Amino acid sequence: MVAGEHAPSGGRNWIKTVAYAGLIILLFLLPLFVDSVYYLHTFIITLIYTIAACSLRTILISGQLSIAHAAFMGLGAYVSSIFARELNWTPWLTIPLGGVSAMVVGVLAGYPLTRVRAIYFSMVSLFVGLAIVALMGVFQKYTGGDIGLIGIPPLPSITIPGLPTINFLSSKIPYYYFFLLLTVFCLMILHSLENSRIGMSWKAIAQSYLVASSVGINEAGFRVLALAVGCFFAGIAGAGYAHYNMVLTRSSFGFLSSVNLLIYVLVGGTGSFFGPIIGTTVLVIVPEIFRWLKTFAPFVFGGIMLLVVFFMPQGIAGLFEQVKTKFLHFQERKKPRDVS
Amino acid sequence: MLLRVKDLSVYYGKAMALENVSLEVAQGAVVTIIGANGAGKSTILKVLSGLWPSTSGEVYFDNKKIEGMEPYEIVSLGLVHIPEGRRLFPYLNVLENLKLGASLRKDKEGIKQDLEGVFTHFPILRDRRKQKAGSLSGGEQMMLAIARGLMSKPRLLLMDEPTLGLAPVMVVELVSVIQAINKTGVSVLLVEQNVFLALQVAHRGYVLEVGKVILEGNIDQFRDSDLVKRAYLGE
Amino acid sequence: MKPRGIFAIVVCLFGALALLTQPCLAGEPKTLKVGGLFCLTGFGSSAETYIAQGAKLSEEWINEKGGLTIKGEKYKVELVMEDMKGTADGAVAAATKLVYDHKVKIVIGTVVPFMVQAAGSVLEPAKVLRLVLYNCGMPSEYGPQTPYMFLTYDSTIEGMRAALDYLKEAYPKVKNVAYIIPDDGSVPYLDKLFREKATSMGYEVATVGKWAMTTQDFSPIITKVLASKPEAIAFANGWPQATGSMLKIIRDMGFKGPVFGCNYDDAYQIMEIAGKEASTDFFIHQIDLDSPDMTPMIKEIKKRAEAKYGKAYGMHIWGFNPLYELKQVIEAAQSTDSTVLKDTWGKMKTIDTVYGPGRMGGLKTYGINHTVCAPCPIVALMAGKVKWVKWVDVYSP
Amino acid sequence: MISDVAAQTVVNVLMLSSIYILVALGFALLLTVLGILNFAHAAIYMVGGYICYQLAVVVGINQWASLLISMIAVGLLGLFLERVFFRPFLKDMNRIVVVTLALIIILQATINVTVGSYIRRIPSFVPGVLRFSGVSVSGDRLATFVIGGVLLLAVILFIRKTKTGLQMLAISQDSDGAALQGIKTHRIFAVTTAIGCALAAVAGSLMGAILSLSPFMGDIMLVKAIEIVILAGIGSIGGVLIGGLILGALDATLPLFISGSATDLTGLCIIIILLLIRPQGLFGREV
Repeated sequence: MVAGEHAPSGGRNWIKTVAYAGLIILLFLLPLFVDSVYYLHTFIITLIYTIAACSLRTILISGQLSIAHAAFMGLGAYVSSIFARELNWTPWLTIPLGGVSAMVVGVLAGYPLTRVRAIYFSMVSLFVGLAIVALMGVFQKYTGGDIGLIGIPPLPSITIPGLPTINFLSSKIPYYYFFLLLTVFCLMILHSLENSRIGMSWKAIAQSYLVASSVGINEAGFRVLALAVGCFFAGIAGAGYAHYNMVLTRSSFGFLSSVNLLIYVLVGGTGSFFGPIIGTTVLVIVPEIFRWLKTFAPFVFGGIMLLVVFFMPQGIAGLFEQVKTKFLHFQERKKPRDVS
Repeated sequence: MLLRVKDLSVYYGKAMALENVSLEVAQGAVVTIIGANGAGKSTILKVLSGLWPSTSGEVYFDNKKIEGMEPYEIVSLGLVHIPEGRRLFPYLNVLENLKLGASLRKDKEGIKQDLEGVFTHFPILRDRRKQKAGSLSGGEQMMLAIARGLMSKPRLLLMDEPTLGLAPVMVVELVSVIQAINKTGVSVLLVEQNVFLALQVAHRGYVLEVGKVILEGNIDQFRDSDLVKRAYLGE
Repeated sequence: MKPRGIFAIVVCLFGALALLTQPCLAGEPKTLKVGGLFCLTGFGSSAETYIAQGAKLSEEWINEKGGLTIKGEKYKVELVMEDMKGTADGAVAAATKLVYDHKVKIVIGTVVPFMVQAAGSVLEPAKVLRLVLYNCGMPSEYGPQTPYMFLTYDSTIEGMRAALDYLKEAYPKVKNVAYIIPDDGSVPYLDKLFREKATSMGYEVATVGKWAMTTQDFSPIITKVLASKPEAIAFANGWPQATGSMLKIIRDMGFKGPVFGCNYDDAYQIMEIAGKEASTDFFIHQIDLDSPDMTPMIKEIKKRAEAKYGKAYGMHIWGFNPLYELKQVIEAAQSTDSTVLKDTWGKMKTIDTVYGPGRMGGLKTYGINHTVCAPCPIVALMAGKVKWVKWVDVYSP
Repeated sequence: MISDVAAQTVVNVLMLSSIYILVALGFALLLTVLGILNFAHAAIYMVGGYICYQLAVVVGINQWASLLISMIAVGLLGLFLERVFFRPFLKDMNRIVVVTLALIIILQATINVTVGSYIRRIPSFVPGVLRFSGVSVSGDRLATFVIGGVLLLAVILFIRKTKTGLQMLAISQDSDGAALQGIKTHRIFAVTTAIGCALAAVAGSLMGAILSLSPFMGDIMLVKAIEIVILAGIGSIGGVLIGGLILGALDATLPLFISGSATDLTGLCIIIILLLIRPQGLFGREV
């Protein structure tokens, strides 16, 4: 439940910077190697869920295991598409609006939710998520109910003087870059938040809310703040998804979807900022590779989960830490049993 | 020797909790481990009772290697641990708590007798036997915790900070309780921050500091030790 | 932070993917790839697994008959199926895979209405000919904005019309009908059409019972519907779990009148779920594989299904039908281009279906004449037995 | 007329509540004693239903006997699950969440691949319908009502009156403290999981007769079970009765007044409000 603490960064900062830059450049060059629209689609979905999973982890590091995150994603998606569809607002405006509305609902739900902690928080959040999805069913006139909402406008084309017009309908490559930029942007904010004073307060609350309160951290305020930030980015991810997918169904945001996001985070590892990124990448892309297994395909997904649980106690991201510890401190092969 | 601990080390991940701790408890003795908060006193007891694994070292109880055994196996040998904070079952009544102390025993008659014995020892528990353990006062809870430990027919009783949260008048009573228990032939390993109590009841002592034994000896030596005086008696 | 290891893995992963995503080799020149979109796992898989089997049978049937002849050249049909995993996301992914990875221009499938829309969002812009098996009658699902979508067989609206026609004939005394419908967003459209048709036939609509998609126990909704004292009850849509459970509860609560299901559903499955006791005076849009009144094609499919899968189901026939129709369209158009096929099919007046001769219609009902209206079979559950009733001719203008 | 509807609704509430209680009972037991949210409960429930179906319909042995065998078989499965999948991770909530979710996926896929996704139903355990003055109850529902009540009572008595039960309670309150009393915690965990899974199997078999069987039948029931257990309060087995009655009452009466999706929303809002007033649930011990 408690997200791990940050290991102090050593003097290898330049390596880190180079590696970050390299990775991002690689991701930018990816469409040159991939000419399958289908794989590009998979990458785009991965990027969208990466934003959602990372924002879920932001809530998680404040000690709140939310099982409503997909619902907030859906909220952003529906708000953005309804405004774009019914009022003809431009998606450039409705996507942030989707994020803001998810944030507002997150805050509204968050204040009463600060009354409950740990597993009770998870459970009430589960019901909040279900209620949001039920709400989408009630306003069928705007959301299309279970059948779904279509006719969501795509992102409008961008004209930059001197360059050819970027038309989002022409291929998936503009979308890929849009989501890559969006992901990098969102993750940078989330990352700096986590390493700021606010992030430290979140982690302190997660460790012990009593201790945190005793040193003057406003527990309720920070918890709501974590929810607000997490829901905002979930809303952004959802809204982006809506304008990419151009069709929405409320069943995409239900209990099982929220649980899926949670799986991405937990399998990736909650201890590291990279956990959800790795988890989402592995759990979205690997099952797609094994699509040909048809009815046997779920075994791949379940298998990865079990593999991680049995061999990587801290998630996939924790594996690196584990390996490092093994090499550096091989004298302590016997780890103490975990006792809370 | 009833209990022999040899070169016990415990690590949590990279952090050291105990390093090469050796100690002994003789049959019938009251031995105390004193040390500041976080010195690793509780860790020793947790390793002894099987709650925590050790990183290295050996533990012999009655010449049997108990390291790596399950907690219930250790209890069945007669090594009983009364944990820090008592760890009663707050939503069960006193009688049920006591019965749970005898979980491993099959002799119904013996249990009945011991229950009577415990009640004569601690008459207050008889009056409260239908009351939830969580609703007892601190002193009563301590009584119950000790009584529950006695129900397991211990040969060695490990007591972790029994004075924690007790009124001073109860601390005095605790001394006589421990002495009375010891008189019935039960050895006691007492972990304490309250050095006054420890010095009053123990025959032998160890001083633990940051995971290492820095002093050991008979309790008389302790009373005279400058180190103990300075560090724990504030003289 | 432990960046190096992570980066190494991510880089390797993306590298491996880049290799994997090299374009697939084009298939043999004389193969026509047809995509199949079905839920093989997750929601909807209970029916669609068998529909997919039926589609597979039709592929084999066409190839056995020598494939398709286009401008003197023989083509074999290859059915590439992708699993939609019971979610809208899965439907989009599967459709993308079919269109851009397998490069198909024709797709059979999607049955559950929300997947029709989700898959359509990929297939329509790519100008992929879509042979859909079912829809709810929502304008957003199917209409002028979906020019590449063809409804290959009678759907809810046709089933509803057939049911009411048959009700008039078999139970002339019935004056009012209650209507039970899943609250999935299609209510306003179906409700309007149902009321129009029912009132035009002189019926009174007693109540409309809407049930939430998460309903486990239908007793409350049935209690409510029965309180309005209807003489007959119709189910708009639903899947066997819901229809069977509702039928059982209706009979348990002592309702004796006729009950209708408007959607194409497996009567045997419904009987299994409702139980033999409750399975009486129930009518549904379905074929009876054992009846001698079946078309020769259905009898043939039954034989093939039994040979291949051990047992034949109504869903097999349903899944067989789209390719059967497609064969005629391709041979009429003498082309495999989806736009040519669409135009040719749009101009056809009649088309043969496995259920008998079909007519193209739907312009007035849906706004597009891409609906194949074929005879609508009605099967009854009577005293715990599946009983063949008759073919009802329906036509959606 | 209205009184008929009211009477029938009272019966509906009782029957639906007993269904919910039966499903939630094993879930509550595992949550109380092992302290884990066993998300796989509903998948185990589904497996129990399928085993009963295979025995009763495909093999063709007596239905009640198949129910019993299914109970035992799933109980044994529970022992296996506890040993392999739960025990190593009991103290780590993150990993137990992932394990139980992985189990759902694997169990569903296994049934989908082996038995197939064709919807089935176990024939009625108690055929026939009981009618009295405008109110009707099917035999199966009545049986569920009785069995659910008896099992709830049996579980409560077992916990309150037996030594094992007392030890379960002790573990649920302080598992380390219990271990120090010489309680064989792992054995109690194993017994609890076996009982919990056996209860799931009974529920699955009866639901297989009342509703239907499909590999995904547990998805909604899981949410219902969570709702009940949280309403009741973590650590309370007796509270399942009240939680089940509340949820049953909501689900069986709301559709009379509100139709369609709004039913879900209203029910959820009521539950959320109840939980915000009493976060620990109606009979829970702590927040």
